[in-house]
Amino acid sequence: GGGGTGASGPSAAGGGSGQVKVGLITKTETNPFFVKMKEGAEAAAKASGVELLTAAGKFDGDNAGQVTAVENMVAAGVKGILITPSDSKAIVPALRKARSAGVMVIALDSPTEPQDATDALFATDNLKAGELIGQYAKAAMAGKPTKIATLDLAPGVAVGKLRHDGFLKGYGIAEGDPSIVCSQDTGGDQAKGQTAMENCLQKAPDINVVYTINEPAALGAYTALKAKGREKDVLIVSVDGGCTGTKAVQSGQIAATSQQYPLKMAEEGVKAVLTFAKSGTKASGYTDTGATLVSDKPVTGVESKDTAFGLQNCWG
Amino acid sequence: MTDAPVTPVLQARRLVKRYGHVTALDGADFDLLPGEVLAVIGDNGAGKSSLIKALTGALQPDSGEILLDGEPVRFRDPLHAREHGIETVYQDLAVAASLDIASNMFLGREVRRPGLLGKVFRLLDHKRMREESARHMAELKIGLRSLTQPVESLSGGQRQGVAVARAVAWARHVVVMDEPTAALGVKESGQVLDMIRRVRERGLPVILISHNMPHVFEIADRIHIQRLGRRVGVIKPGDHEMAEVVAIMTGALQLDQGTGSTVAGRS
Amino acid sequence: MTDAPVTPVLQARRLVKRYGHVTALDGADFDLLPGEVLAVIGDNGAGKSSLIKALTGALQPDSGEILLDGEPVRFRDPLHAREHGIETVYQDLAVAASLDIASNMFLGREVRRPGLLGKVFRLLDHKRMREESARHMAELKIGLRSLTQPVESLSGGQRQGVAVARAVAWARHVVVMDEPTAALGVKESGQVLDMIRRVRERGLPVILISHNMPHVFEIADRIHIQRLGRRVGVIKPGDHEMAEVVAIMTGALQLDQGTGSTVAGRS
Amino acid sequence: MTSALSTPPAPARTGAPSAARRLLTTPTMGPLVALLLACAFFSLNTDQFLTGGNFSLVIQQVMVVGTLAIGQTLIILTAGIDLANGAIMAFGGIVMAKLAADGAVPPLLAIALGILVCAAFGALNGLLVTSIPLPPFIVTLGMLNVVFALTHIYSADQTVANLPAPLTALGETFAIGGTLVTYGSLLTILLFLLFAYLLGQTAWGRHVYALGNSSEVARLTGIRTRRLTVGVYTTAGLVYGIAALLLVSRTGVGDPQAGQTDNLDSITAVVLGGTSLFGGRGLVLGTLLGALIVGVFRNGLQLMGVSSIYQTLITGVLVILAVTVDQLSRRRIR
Amino acid sequence: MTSALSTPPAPARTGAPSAARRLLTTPTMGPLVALLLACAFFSLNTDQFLTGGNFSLVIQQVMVVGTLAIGQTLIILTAGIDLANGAIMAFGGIVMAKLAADGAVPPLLAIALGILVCAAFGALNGLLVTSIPLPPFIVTLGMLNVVFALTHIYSADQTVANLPAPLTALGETFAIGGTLVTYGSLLTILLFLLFAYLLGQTAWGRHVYALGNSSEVARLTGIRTRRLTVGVYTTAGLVYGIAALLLVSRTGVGDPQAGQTDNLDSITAVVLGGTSLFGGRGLVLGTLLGALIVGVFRNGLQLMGVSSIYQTLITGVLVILAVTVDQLSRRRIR
Ligand SMILES: Nc1ncnc2c1ncn2[C@@H]1O[C@H](COP(=O)(O)OP(=O)(O)OP(=O)(O)O)[C@@H](O)[C@H]1O
Ligand SMILES: Nc1ncnc2c1ncn2[C@@H]1O[C@H](COP(=O)(O)OP(=O)(O)OP(=O)(O)O)[C@@H](O)[C@H]1O
Ligand SMILES: OC[C@H]1O[C@](O)(CO)[C@@H](O)[C@@H]1O
Ligand SMILES: [Mg+2]
Ligand SMILES: [Mg+2]
Repeated sequence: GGGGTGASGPSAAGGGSGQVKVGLITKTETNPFFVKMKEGAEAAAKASGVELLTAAGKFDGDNAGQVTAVENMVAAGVKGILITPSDSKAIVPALRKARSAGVMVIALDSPTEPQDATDALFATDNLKAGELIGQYAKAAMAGKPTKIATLDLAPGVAVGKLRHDGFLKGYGIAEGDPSIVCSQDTGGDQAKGQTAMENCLQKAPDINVVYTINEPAALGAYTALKAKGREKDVLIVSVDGGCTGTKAVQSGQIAATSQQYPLKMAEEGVKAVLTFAKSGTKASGYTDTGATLVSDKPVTGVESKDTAFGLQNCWG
Repeated sequence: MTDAPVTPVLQARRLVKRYGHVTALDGADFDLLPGEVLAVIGDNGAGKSSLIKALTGALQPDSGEILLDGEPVRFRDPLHAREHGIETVYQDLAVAASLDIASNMFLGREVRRPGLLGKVFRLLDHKRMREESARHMAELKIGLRSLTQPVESLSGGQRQGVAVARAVAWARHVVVMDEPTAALGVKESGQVLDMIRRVRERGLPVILISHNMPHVFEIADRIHIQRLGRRVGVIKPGDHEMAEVVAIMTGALQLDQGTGSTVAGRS
Repeated sequence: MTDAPVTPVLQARRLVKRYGHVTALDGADFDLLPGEVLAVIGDNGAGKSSLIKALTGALQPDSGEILLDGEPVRFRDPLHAREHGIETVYQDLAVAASLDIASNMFLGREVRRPGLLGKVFRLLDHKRMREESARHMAELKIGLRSLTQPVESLSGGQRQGVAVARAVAWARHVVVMDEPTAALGVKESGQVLDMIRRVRERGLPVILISHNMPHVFEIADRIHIQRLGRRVGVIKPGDHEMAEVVAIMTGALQLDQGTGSTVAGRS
Repeated sequence: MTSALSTPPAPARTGAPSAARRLLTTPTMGPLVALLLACAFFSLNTDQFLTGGNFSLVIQQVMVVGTLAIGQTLIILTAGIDLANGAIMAFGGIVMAKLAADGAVPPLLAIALGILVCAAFGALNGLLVTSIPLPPFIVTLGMLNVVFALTHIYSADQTVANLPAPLTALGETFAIGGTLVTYGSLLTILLFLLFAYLLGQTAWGRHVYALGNSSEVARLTGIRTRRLTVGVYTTAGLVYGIAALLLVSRTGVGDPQAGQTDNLDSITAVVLGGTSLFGGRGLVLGTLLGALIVGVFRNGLQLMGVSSIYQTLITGVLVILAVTVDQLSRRRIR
Repeated sequence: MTSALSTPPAPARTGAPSAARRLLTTPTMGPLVALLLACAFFSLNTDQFLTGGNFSLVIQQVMVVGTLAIGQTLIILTAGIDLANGAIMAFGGIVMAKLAADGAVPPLLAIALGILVCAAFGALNGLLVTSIPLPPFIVTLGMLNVVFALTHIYSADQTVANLPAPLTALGETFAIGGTLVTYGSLLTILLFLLFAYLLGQTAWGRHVYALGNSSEVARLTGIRTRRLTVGVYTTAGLVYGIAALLLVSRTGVGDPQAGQTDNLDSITAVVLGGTSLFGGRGLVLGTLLGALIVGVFRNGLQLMGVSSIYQTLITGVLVILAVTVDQLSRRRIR
């Protein structure tokens, strides 16, 4: 299949205006994570004198919006595109077209499937991020009987599934394990996270471990627990390491979080495009931008950093 | 009075229709004889419109029986009645506001181009429909400055004219008109009465609902008087004074159906 | 003919209103004298409704002048005209379909409960409004089985009755009625004519648009004849035959405004 | 002559003899039956459903959308529609949270300003709708994008936490017979009652229905339709401002991502409550029932342990069933 | 007597003397002016906008929503609305992709089945809408949830890649004067022309308009309104099936997440194109213009390097402006 090269209009390499252009396409424009990523890219772009174009999908999972953005950026004559794919498979043909028009493509945050559909990937290892908090929770519960709630992302978004699977792996249980008493989608949204937690508590009042897809969901869960007076005896773990979330770890609302580094993803990305523009050398392979377990109550057997470190390195 | 050796074209027996606790038809009878113009008169709310709606498939009576040429029928919907050659001008103006006159005249019976264009491509013959509409409208002598404007921009009377012209053009068995001249000017009303006469000449019976007594007495062969959801009598215009008929209609007088004479009624 | 030493209550000079390329008013003049019933007649599409809409603020004329008691006015909207005591029954039935009769009668002029409940809590006095409505409707003798049903469930004639009763109840200066009896039964039409007489007795002038010549000749003091967007003449019912007036209206005869006599016209 | 076939917006006649008939013919009957059926079903199928605590929870969960749906009802009654209400609420919430959290402004003033901003956007919608005039659908769709963008620009996408007490006061609870109820839930119920009163018992309410029946009729009858329309949109905006406060007090933060699906959710509540999208027909208490129906379904299915994708499936089916019950119950009465 | 004040759905009169007036009074004039203004603006402000390649791109970008909007136009003309069209398309796309990718079914059959499934959902909507009857808004809202869930259950949330050639054939290009155009773009344009023909030149089209004016009038005139309504929804479903194929061929995969905002986007295109949400008035070619307006804004703003949140802001403003131009241009003509 595939539509050949020319469909997307003007050839990208001849950017025309002289200044190097780089495009950044995020999943949404509503998640602080991507906002931070954009800021990082803007800073890096300014520092290196390149022009940054940005675009985003309308919701987490909006492939069509991202495809359109890719095409428009190619038409605008960008040298390289940095993208956090909403749908790891569905974006591939569009990226293939962009690449055959001479544009370098780097995935940030989330991989494509296959991974070599992009020139390079700068991302957190999301399975690993989940695994870290799973291991942490397991150790923190120290063999006590557990009732787990998982507050997930949404059907069909890879990051959500990777983290969820990673958490179970780290905890040493399989999908369908009887200790998982409630699983709800939150869309990574705080209000929806709160409602989901309220309902989980209604169903199983004795929940004592809560896995959350990201920190907004974790904070929603905390609010629900607090309303029930349960905030002290429930362990919440999450992923992100944003500044709001890290502060919540510091104050004990969240027990532990896997911190990610969106600024790094963006900066590295912009630099890579500049290098490509100057020397024609393309970035390649997977760069793990790292995930650090942040907690003020370390457990044995799982390496973690405290919130002082977390706050120094947080985003948002 | 209503006895005649011929089979009525359209008959109804003891029709009942209730809306919530309002009884619009309360056991109404009805007979239409071949070739006649039958006027239906009655106060506002007497159930005239409900009656003809029941007769033409526009509403389903709760009980009662309808006979067409002596055979029991049940019209599922207005189209069904139409397929039996019954054309109706409903009181609430059955015209499609945003369509033009020709489209309204031919709504549901559009003419396609001859040949392949029509058969395969189902292309409408706009020209022919427009010409025929112009002809029908001209017959009614309704002054129209444009045939292609949407009917919503016509005056109330002009819109009424479109509905009347359509019914007359298509009827093959019975024409029913619910206050067709209510919004029409003197000239236009005269044209409608002429049209009704011409329909009668074609041998088709006409049911005419009207509040205009001079019109009714001018054109009707028989008059069906409706009161409180029932037929309270059928008379011939020649046999009764206009004032007398009005009195029956309002309940001031009662009609003895046996003799055709009137007696003082309870109001 | 139209000369009178008194100042007309409502006057219009050379009103023009165009819709696209249709000219609804083509330089129409108009005079309403104190205390008179002025009938406005004309073919469908002659511009009668457009004329009274222009006079009552429901449409803005493209040009021309309107005078109230001799003073130039420009009604911004129907409310503005209403504030000057002009009440209108529009041809297209200005009733709110889902509201009941009392709500419609008092729409825009609701009565609140006396005391705190009304002043502070703005509570409506449903009981009083319902009672007054019942009284007004009873005056019109429109048979209604329920006062609290939404007007959309009333028969066309009943709905018309609500609009007429409302206008008569509220008018303080002029009453305008655009074909108020078109949908009404004989009895109900008679009631409307009675009402118009009573309004005249109250000293208020009435503008009555009607296609019903017997009605017009029965009640009008003067008749304004509208044709092709213009006033082609004003006559007194006593001075002319009905047939003659109809001929003027349709253009078959022409009226010489100087002498009041008619001459054969160009149709 | 004054018998009692009730009209949709007809006022309650206290002490009327036909109270039973009136109840049966009220258009909120359908939603009520649907709601009771759903409650019966979940009570039979889960132990936790039929408890005071759980009901209190459902009300808390629907109060934000429910309050938005009050404004939505007003607008839909005028034959309009509002796609921007969730976005306006989110902006109002961020405004009050940021102003109060920065400490620059006293909390109560911050709340007032947040609500005012919402009312101002409502007024802007109303002015645009009546200006040319423009279709409400497209005006509020455009406004949705504008306000959404403003929210993100103004908040720099930061969730605002650590709010002073007045902003979260409505999240506090009091006990009714052992069940904890939030002040926010109470406020929501009171708002519904207030608007039921305004729509059913004041001249303004009559005018709103008349406007929705036909704006031309309303105009000819002497109602200042433009002013009334702007007033309705402004009032709706004000109500969205209160929803913003309810949201902030419920979640304890100002969240720029809030409210994104609330436009359709609030329309759903209105329609499930038996109000016609064509205007002029409906009751605001029906909207309350509509909002509760959605909340009860979500809560009950969750309690039954239905997985979220099947919850979506079943909710879809139940939405259609609920409105079927509603329509059938009306038909029976007619 | 047969002069030429044109009516919205009036047919083109070939050779009529008043072609100029007809053009001026056509309701697509407003959207056309808005589109041309937008194009002029972007041509002046970016170098890359005014190129054949870029136009070809915009058409590719709007063809999926545009095709959905054809079905939406049909339904809105009947005074209905369809909130499920994007979801139905996504399901159709997954069905054809899964069937073909597994190799169990020949590609062309897979395509046919996918389109059929969409038509079946359209028919189901139509049956529900006409059954009790139920309001289209709520039927399609329920259906949106149902079909969304089915898509995720059926696909197990997996994007389906590696599709056989026929499923992506519409993504292939051919050259027109040096500009490469996809077959899909061509198909979309042809579909628009086909439906312009059906609505303007066939009896079926007249009936759709009449139904939208008033279903009671249509019924009294002897139109089988139930059958017609079901037919319209089914036809719309069929068109959504074609949109599904266009989507699959454009993205090269079957994507269970697709189409989630396409319901509102397609309604936007219809309304921007000058079609009334109250039914009975509008033209499908207006919808094409409406879709292009949105596409041109997005493309042009992106080319100008406007950041995405400001794109959202500006799009909101422009949507309101575009419909303002439309309404003003109509008023001038009246
Ligand atoms: N759809 C409806 N819902 C409720 N009541 C109705 C409905 N249609 C008619 N009615 C009632 O039924 C009665 C008879 O109405 P109908 O329209 O048949 O009278 P009519 O004789 O045609 O009156 P008119 O001369 O005013 O047209 C009236 O009281 C009316 O209010
Ligand atoms: N809104 C409108 N748009 C376009 N044309 C209109 C509009 N309103 C009226 N017209 C046209 O203006 C002319 C005068 O209409 P008007 O309604 O004033 O006539 P009328 O004398 O009241 O007729 P009738 O006796 O039928 O009510 C008619 O040709 C009509 O088609
Ligand atoms: O919504 C999912 C997205 O949210 C994040 O966790 C940031 O909060 C991202 O890493 C992920 O892609
Ligand atoms: Mg009648
Ligand atoms: Mg008139």
